[in-house]
Amino acid sequence: MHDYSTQELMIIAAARQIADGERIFVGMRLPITAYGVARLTHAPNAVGLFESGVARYEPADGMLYTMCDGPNQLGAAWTTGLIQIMGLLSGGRVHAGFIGGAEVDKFGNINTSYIGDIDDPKVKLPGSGGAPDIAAMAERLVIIINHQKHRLVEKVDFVTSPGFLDGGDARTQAGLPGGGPAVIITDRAILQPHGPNNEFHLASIHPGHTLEEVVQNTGWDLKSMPDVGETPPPSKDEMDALHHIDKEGFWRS
Amino acid sequence: MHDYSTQELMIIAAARQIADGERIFVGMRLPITAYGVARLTHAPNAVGLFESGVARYEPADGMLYTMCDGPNQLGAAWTTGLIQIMGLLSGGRVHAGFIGGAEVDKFGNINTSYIGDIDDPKVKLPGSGGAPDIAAMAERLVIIINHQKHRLVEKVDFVTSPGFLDGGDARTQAGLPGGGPAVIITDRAILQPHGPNNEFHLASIHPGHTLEEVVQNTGWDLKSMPDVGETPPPSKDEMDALHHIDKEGFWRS
Amino acid sequence: MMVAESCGRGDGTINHHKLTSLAEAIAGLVQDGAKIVLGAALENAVPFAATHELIRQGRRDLNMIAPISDISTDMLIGAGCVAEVTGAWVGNVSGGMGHNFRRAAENGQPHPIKINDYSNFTIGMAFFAGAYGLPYIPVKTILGSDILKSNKNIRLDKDPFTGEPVALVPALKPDVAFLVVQRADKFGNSHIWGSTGLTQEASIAANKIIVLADEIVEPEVIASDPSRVLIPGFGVDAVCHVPAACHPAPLIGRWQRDNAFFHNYHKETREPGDFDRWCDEWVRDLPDHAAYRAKLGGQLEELRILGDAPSAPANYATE
Amino acid sequence: MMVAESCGRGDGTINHHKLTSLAEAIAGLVQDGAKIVLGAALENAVPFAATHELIRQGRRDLNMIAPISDISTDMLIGAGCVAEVTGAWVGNVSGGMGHNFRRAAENGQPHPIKINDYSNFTIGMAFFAGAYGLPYIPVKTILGSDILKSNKNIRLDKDPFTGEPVALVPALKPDVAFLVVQRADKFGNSHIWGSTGLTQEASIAANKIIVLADEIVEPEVIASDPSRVLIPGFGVDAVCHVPAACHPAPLIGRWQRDNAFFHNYHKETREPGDFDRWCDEWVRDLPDHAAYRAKLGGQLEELRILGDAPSAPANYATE
Repeated sequence: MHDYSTQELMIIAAARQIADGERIFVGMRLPITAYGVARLTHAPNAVGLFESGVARYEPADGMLYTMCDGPNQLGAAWTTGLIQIMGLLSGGRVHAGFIGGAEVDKFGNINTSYIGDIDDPKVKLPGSGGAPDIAAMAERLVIIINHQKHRLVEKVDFVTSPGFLDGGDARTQAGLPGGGPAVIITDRAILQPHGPNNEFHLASIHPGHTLEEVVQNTGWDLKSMPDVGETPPPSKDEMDALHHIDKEGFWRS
Repeated sequence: MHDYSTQELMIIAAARQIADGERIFVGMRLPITAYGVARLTHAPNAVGLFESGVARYEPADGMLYTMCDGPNQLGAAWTTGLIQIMGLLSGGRVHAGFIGGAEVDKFGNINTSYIGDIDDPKVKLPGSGGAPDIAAMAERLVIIINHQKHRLVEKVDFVTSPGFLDGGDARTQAGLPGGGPAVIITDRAILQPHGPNNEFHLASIHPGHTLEEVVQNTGWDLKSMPDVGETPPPSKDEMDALHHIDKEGFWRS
Repeated sequence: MMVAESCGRGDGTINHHKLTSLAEAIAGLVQDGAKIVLGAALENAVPFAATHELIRQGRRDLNMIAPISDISTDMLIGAGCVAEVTGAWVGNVSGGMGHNFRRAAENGQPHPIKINDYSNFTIGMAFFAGAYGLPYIPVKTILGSDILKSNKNIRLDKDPFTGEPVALVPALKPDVAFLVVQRADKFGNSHIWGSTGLTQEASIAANKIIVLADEIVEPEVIASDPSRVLIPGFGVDAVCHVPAACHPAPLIGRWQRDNAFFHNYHKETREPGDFDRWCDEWVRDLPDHAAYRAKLGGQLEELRILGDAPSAPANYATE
Repeated sequence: MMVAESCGRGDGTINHHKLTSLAEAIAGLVQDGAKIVLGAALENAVPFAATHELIRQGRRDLNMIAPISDISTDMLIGAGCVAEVTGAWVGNVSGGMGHNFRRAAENGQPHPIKINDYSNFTIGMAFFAGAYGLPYIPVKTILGSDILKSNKNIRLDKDPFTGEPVALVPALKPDVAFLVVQRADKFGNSHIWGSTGLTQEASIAANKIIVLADEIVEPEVIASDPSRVLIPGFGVDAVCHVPAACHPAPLIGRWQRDNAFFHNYHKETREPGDFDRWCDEWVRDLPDHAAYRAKLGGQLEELRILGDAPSAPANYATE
């Protein structure tokens, strides 16, 4: 076994997606922890955005259950309205956003709305929140999801948040600005779009996992990028930063 | 002579256009004084709106040169943005607005933009400010202007702020909500729209002025309403309220 | 806020106080079938006290409009009050899915609901248009999403300037907006701070506004800082003094989030019968919010914010 | 605020202070031909210090964008800096017409200007669209006005939902916005209070933001009240400490309006030669705003607000 958990590896992988000075739609839980790690390591000037109307320079000091909790507002850079914060996104001023979902497909389209038929759904999921806006407008999108065959699917039942739609230039044809999904981080691997069709390919496999296992747990015929390798394990600096934030070891198991 | 000035009579006539509980776009100078008189007499619950982003229950305590001056903001009901205040207008939530102009025509259209040709104007006036928005959207518009032949004209050179446009139902045809101009208060008389054509007619003549004089100083063939009479002079209560506001007698001469 | 049709003369409400009980405000201002905004700040300042009172008074066929409603909408669905849900997200931020929402959407239990999907930004634009008299707003942030298929109100069109695709989001005008504020005076003037989500736009777009004030203060307190006023007091129809009206959601500087309460709700409402028991215990069997606070007792007191982190003063002096 | 194109990695400006002189800020950030917002609060907080510096540095062919600019735009026109005026009103609120504006529009002196007419609400919508990534906004408030004839950018169209007439106002994106704030920290975080006109929308719509701070304070002061932040500090490109940058316009809680100065400007700029003399005396012959303040001397001190009318505190404590 490693001296880090799978979730810790995912957090570190997510943190690496944030560059210094960027404005990021952070969300809660795993991504906000990744944002904290990035701030403490390579991205001390990253700004965290929260769609309820909050922007922060420093991650909150205190446990957050939601982005609206007091610790996320005390000492914030800005507490304002949703339009002001999400408008930055609409105005093309946001570098990246993190989102999860119940299903993602091979073109990075995400479903958080309906499993089955819209008019008679098998499962009614909670809905979109601001994810479609983030997926449409951020320079790039980072998708976090557990690697299971029913979650990484050939085609989502409902495109809540657009990736590359039907692949190729379909996203541009639909009138969408923003670079689209740049990476899918799972508990087994990292996937990235590759080739003119913008289909997600295997980019790296987490230490301890195998190609066969990853392919078997993917709902489409997953192809590998030419240089597929092992996901770089967390560095000591990265793990120190994470442990500084996660003092109680919430992500350790 | 009377125990009130012409300007004082105009202020009182304007104050009578404000009903209790109404939300009014007030503007500066004569209209804001009229608003003060209305508040102190028959309209204690009128709310004054200022397009820079101010709403007030009480008129300012202190001399105002502009709506943005400190005394208009101290103790205000709301200091906010232009969109929030003018949006009330756009949303159909404003009862009346006061505006002036360089020219008004027989259908109550107002010009504060160009005298002469747009591309080679004889006089370039300062422009519209928020007057078009007020004229378009307020339930009714009160126009204040000096009664001179070159100011009350057959047809304005440029419709900055729409009245009844070409008359009849032209205003409605243009897609305009809001009731349009309800009254023109001049230093000689009061005019109101009358008949299906919505042309402004003489409604009352100020004490000391004559029909002949009013007609001669109007740039269109001014017709009289059936019941044209004398503008009611200020009451003692009205004058007391005005003198309470205008302690230095600015409007007395 | 009053609509154009009610812009009659002499409503004369400004100098008359609007303080009333929440029960009276809802009885007087909320009809069956109404379009309701029950908090638009997302996960803080949710007017749960009004959620309870709507259930107690048995309102039916409501259209609940909000970007994100946490468990407020789920409770109203379970209690049979809701015909339509208009918004971006319904669930339990702490616990996951909302069981009542799922039951209604998947099986029509306790009755079917119609869902009008929006994203957060597009419902923001719908409120903005409703507030400020714009017929619709053209947006790009919903392009490519199947929300354009599920919500027929949003229309795909071409930008007449460029020919590029745009989605036209029509104005939304709720009948009644409830909002929780930190402090208000008896005339409806109020102060709000912290993130506000769509509170301003949703309230101004609404026909009627009901303010739930954590504290009632003298008018001078509100007037000392007119830039902290989010919605104008002259548009407010009722002011209700309801401390901790937000519970279990937080209110900045006043109340912490009661995360355990959200978790318990999730566990205790898994089956329809479970929800009915929960709802009897926490809503129907209690006469009002004061009884709810009394039932919470020490659990609520532990959430009360006692610390002080004051804003730097702003000076409005004129000379 | 940075545009999408400048959204590169590693700009890393947040933890580096942005304090600079106004001369340096303008030299570095304002090009000839730029689209400039010089204050968007209407008649308060007008950044006259920046007006002067643009004249001193001899900027040319500017497009001045503002709802109402008082005499700021008139000065720039007289000094030959302006090619276009985009807005709703240009003049002298205290004195009447702006002589330079009239001369330029009527006789092409000192040179012709192009005028892009808007009403206050429509320019507000143009900034709103520019700020928040909307291609255009459909409005009704400009219907029937000949502004639809004089400004070809605004397009008359039909509401596709109802067939009713609407005017489509396209987004406006200025190159640089200047704004005056009561206090800022060295990173560009700031507090503004009192009415703000279109300050927020115009600044966020702009590519670059230059803040003129009446006072520089510790970051903790701004962070004590994040709801009083109007534009985010992370979007600000330069912070200049310029007390009374607004003179002769007022700044709430700081400076009264210098009405006599506006009147004198009106009298003393009646003829082109008059304006040149005025401009030499008050702008060109002075090295910077400190010299302008020194020249005003006691006249400025009389306008300084010494009283105290503080806002009631807001508490942001979390427990």
